[in-house]
Amino acid sequence: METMQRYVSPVNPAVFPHLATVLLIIGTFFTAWFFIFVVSRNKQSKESTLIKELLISLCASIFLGFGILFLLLTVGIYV
Amino acid sequence: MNRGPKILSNKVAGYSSLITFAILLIAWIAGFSSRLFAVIRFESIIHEFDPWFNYRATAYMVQHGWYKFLNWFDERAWYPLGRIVGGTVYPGLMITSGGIHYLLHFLNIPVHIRDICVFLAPVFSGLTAISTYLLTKELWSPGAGLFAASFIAIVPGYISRSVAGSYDNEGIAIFALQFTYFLWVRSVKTGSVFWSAGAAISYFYMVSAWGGYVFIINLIPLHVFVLLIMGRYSPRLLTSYSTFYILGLLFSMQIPFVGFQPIRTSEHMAALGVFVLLMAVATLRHLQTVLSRHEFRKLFVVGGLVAAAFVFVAVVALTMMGVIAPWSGRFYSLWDTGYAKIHIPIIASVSEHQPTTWFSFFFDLHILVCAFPVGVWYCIKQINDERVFVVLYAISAVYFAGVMVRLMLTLTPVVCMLAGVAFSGLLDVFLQEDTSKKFGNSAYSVTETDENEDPTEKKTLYDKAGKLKHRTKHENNHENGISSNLKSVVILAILMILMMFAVHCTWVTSNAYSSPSIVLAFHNSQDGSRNILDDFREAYYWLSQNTADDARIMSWWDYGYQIAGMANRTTLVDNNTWNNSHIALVGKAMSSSEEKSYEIMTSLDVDYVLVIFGGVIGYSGDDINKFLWMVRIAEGEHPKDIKESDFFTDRGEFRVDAEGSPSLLNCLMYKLSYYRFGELKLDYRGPSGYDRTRNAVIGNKDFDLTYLEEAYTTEHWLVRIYRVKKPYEFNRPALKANERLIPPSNFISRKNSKRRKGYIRNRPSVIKGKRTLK
Amino acid sequence: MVETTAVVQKFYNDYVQHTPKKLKLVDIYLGYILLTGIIQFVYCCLVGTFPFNSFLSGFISTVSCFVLGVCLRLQANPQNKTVFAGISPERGFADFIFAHVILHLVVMNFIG
Amino acid sequence: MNWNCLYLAIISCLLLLNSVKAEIINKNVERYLDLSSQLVKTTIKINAEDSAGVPIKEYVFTAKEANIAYISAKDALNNDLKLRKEQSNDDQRFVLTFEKALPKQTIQIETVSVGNVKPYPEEIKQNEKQLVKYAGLLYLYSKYKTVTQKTQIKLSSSNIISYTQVKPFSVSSNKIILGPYENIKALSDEQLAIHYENQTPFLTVNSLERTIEVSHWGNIAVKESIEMIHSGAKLKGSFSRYDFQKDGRQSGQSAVKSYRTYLPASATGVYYRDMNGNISTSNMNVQRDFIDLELRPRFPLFGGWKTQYILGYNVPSYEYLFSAGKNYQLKMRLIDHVHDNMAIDKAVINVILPEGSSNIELMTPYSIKRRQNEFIYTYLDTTGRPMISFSRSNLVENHISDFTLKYTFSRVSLLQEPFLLIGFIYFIFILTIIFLRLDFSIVSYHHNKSE
Repeated sequence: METMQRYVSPVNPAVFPHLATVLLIIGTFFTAWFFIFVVSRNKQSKESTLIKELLISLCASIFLGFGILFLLLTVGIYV
Repeated sequence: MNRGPKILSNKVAGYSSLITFAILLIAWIAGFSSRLFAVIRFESIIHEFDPWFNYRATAYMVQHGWYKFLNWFDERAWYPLGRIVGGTVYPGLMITSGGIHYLLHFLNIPVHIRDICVFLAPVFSGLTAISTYLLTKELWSPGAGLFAASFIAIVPGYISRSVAGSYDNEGIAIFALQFTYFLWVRSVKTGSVFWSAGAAISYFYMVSAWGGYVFIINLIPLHVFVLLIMGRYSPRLLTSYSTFYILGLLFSMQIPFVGFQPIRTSEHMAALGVFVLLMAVATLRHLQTVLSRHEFRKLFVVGGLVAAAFVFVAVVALTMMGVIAPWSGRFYSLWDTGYAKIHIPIIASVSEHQPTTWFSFFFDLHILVCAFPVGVWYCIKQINDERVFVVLYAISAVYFAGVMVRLMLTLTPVVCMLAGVAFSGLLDVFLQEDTSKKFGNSAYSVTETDENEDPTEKKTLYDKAGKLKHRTKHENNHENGISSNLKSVVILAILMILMMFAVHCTWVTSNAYSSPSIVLAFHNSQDGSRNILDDFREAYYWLSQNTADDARIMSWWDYGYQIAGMANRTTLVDNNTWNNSHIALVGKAMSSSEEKSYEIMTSLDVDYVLVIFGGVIGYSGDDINKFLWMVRIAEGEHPKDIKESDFFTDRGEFRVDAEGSPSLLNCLMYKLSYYRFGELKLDYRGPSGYDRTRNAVIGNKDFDLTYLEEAYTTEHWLVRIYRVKKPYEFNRPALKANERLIPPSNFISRKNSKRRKGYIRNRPSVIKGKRTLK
Repeated sequence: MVETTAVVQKFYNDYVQHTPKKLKLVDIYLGYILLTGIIQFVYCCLVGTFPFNSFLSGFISTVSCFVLGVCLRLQANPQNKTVFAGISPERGFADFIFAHVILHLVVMNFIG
Repeated sequence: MNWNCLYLAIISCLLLLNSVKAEIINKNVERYLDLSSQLVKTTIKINAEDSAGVPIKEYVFTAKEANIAYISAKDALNNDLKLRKEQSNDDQRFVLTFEKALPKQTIQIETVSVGNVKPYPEEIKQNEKQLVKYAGLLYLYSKYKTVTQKTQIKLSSSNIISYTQVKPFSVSSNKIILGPYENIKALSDEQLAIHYENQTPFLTVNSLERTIEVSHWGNIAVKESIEMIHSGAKLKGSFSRYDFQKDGRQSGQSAVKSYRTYLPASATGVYYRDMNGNISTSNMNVQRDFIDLELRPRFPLFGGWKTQYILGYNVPSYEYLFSAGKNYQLKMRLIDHVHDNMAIDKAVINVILPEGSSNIELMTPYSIKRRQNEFIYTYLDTTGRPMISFSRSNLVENHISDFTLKYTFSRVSLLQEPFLLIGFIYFIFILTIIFLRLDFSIVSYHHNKSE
């Protein structure tokens, strides 16, 4: 018992809301980019843009994923 | 947006679809969040009356499974009759939320079913906005569609039925309605069997969700009929209508509550008639293409006459034979507004079945009510098949909304659509640019809607509108045609109007439609603090905790669903109102004297009686104010025992003070409401027994209850619960029956009631309570 | 009377000569459905409609088969090509199949 | 060696027992009975002496009272003594073992028992006072002789209807002093009955389910769902709101309008609700080292009335969770304060650990009944969270103490939830990409062919 330290959250709970907002905004931005990119791409050039699409969507999903996680933590759903 | 004409066209498509997407999303979010006032101010709770039943049924379904729900015989309602719930509800609502619940739990998201029920309507309002967008897009243009979507997201007329917690059929039905219409219009446009089959499926969902599906099944045939009359027949019409009708007919009969009605009742006959007519027309047309004119005419005259005569005779004969039921009473009341008042007091007693006032049109729709005729005019001016539909929709919805407040709901979507058309048309004129017209149209109307949305979300964003004004002005400098000054003025005016609309919507929503009516809030006039009256839940929770599990509770039908939902106890009558005579029996028990009603209560095995009494806090929706309806309904079934005129004074007034009629002052409802109230002093200065709701000192202050005893009264006396004593528990008073009623001090028997006036010394200045409706 | 026969005669000749083979196939199908419908109707007149939902589902399925067949015929008819812009006969057939699938799913449910 | 030891031990035991029987006497006994609430709290000071001067190693304390929820014994230096319970046919025996065997021993025994103060009459009207009856023993029930003995009884009010009067005795307001009595035989069980007014809340928690959910994102959520009954005199006849409001002191004195619950000082996000939603009537006062929560049930609790509610709050993890590398230790109260002088019939405690915890080890301050461990599936769970569950019946305030739960948890699995979310969203994106590539499949194919 004496050797143990008090356990503190890896991220300070006070910054949860800010983190959620920022991450979600960035994620939304990437999603919008992805959206425009996909809608406005040429119908012929299907394969060449695939990598780019995947990359953009990966970025978007990483930001959105963490954003949603912190959003959940903010509203009191401690996963 | 403003990169100039050089950009690629698909880039433009990308941006415009992104903007469309964003606007629809914002409309969804704005609509969702403006419906959350009740949740934020109070809590996540089911509102009002009917939602409680829906919630209870949903919870039952979630707990016991779908098949058990279909066969659910609810012995806790309509004691001793019970109610077959599975066969008497539109299960669409329960299935929808049950499905969502199942899906979420499958994904390990343990959301309580109550929260799903509470937030279902706001979520569906977003779907409604999207289907409105689609429909308007089919009818007019994407820009108009975006306008319409934003309007419907925040318009009070729709919010009134879909705030968070108002878990009712209408919440999802409007979505189904709009979506069915969208698929129908699309199928008329293309003639595709696929779309009309989709329309039939969507119609099926609508049938499962709301009794208002009759509106669809009459409006679409009407559309077809009018198109036929206008000579706009085309094979597309045939394919779409015939597929829709026959599939829709079959689908609608799958709902147990609807059953065989679609082929038996007159409400549905118009659709069948139009189907037959359309078939006949199609055959004739086909023959026409094959045969020469002369030959055709012969066949047409003979065949047409024979067919018409045959159909007419068949329908009349079937109606006479009783195969086709005549129109139901509720349906009649749509045509003759006076019908309900005379024949069905129970329908008339519900406030939402009253005719709409002019004020409420403006209140619920605000500026849209003015823009709406403009939209109609635009549509008539450039008529085509779909626009015929929307015009018919508009006309019929206006009529129905005028008849019943409740049907304002069906009017709202079409008003939003046509107002969207009107605004889009206006902006088309005033925002024209030299660049490609179409792009300008969609992009700018898009901007407008976008800005228009913001105030609902956050009122602090007004400065954005300023930016917008600036931009439009700038753009207008390039204009030729109408002078740019005029244009900017008009655009400013339109923007102002839209802004006012958004403010009005928010205001109406927050003030008029966001009260759960179970929890009451009032503002203390002295210190401005907000107090919460939680008496309903206090009483219901008391019932659920401290009465026997099988206790039977008698109350007026308004509270049946709430008692069943919150207290989980057996009720005698509830908001389902399917059995008028049972309700009348309860009404009779409430309006007869204690002794007589005791007989009724023992015959019904009543254990507790629950009354709502607002006299202490001035709550106007209490049972004494509803009492005349009880009397009326009771009189309808028991005209010998109960007479409405007995409850009025000589001058035809309904009053609870000393001048009130003796049968009122001695009836059960009066006694239960005012038991020991006569001793209560609300003010130091005022008299004791002063009823704040009716502003009168009660007439019969000092009486005792023989057959009942007070079991519980809530903190503000809002709900009073009495226990019915068992026969061995009370000593029958030795007095004779006529002496047993303790008369009010100035009581005079009815025989010499004319002399009564002489006895009153100081007539109270306040005369009577409002005869308010529910 | 003679006139009518002449009309019918002409009608028949026209039909045989000018209608594409596909449409004739559909017409045969329609005729068959019509026959089924008539048999069902006669049956219900003679025997009665006792399991009402079974009768109803049978009869409605017949009617809707007929209606869908008519729709298919209209959409496949080359004369109507301008009316049904964007709907090829194949698309029409796909729709036809789709409508039939949902129709018969519901009929199965209803008949039992 | 071992055999010898055992042999010696047995012999010494026998010897001791022999000597105990013969020679221990209770030189002086002082009893303090606290009957001011629904519980009977007894403090007994015993000066035991061996008449022959043989050192006393063990002392047998016999409890005649039913429903003893809590017992503890201390010696003269205030050190806890070991208690060994022996069940005989109708009473409970506790064998106290001293660390040091001395010829004179001072023992202080505390017991708390439930349900021995009974309402009498059992049913009262709304405006009547609640009277209760205590039935106990006049003398300390002991297997040893007692030389002098004195009993002090504290009651809740000075309104004493009757009590067993054995001289000498004295009464001063709400205190009764019985004794001193002298030379009492062993195993004497004269009855003591006191009938008096007791208006303190007679609340019994029928069942308490306490769920503690640990999240490694820095939060511990506590949820207590409580069923409660007013176990005092039942309400007879009708309830009158008028009388209740007119003078709250006179009428409905036995009713419980509100009570206090103490929460940890760091508790946040407190909610108080039942199945119909929020109960809006509660007051929170933040004190320095605890939170004082005044709970008002929806309705005043009269005798026999029940209620149930859920109380929940969050506490930060650093208060209760300790870590060293992968090893974690949760140290929390097994039960917490519900109301003063509480009596809990049955408590179930569930501890939900984060997903992926293993090597779970539970240590409790007193014996509990383990239940089946389960897996709970909640937000973003795949394999489920382990739930440790145990129960205990008959608890009182003295049982509020810490349990310890050790487990191991690897820090990396904290990232499991966000990756699940990312994967899910990415999956949707990929579906979109694929869908857009497969667009216009059947129809356009036919269409193209036909054209």
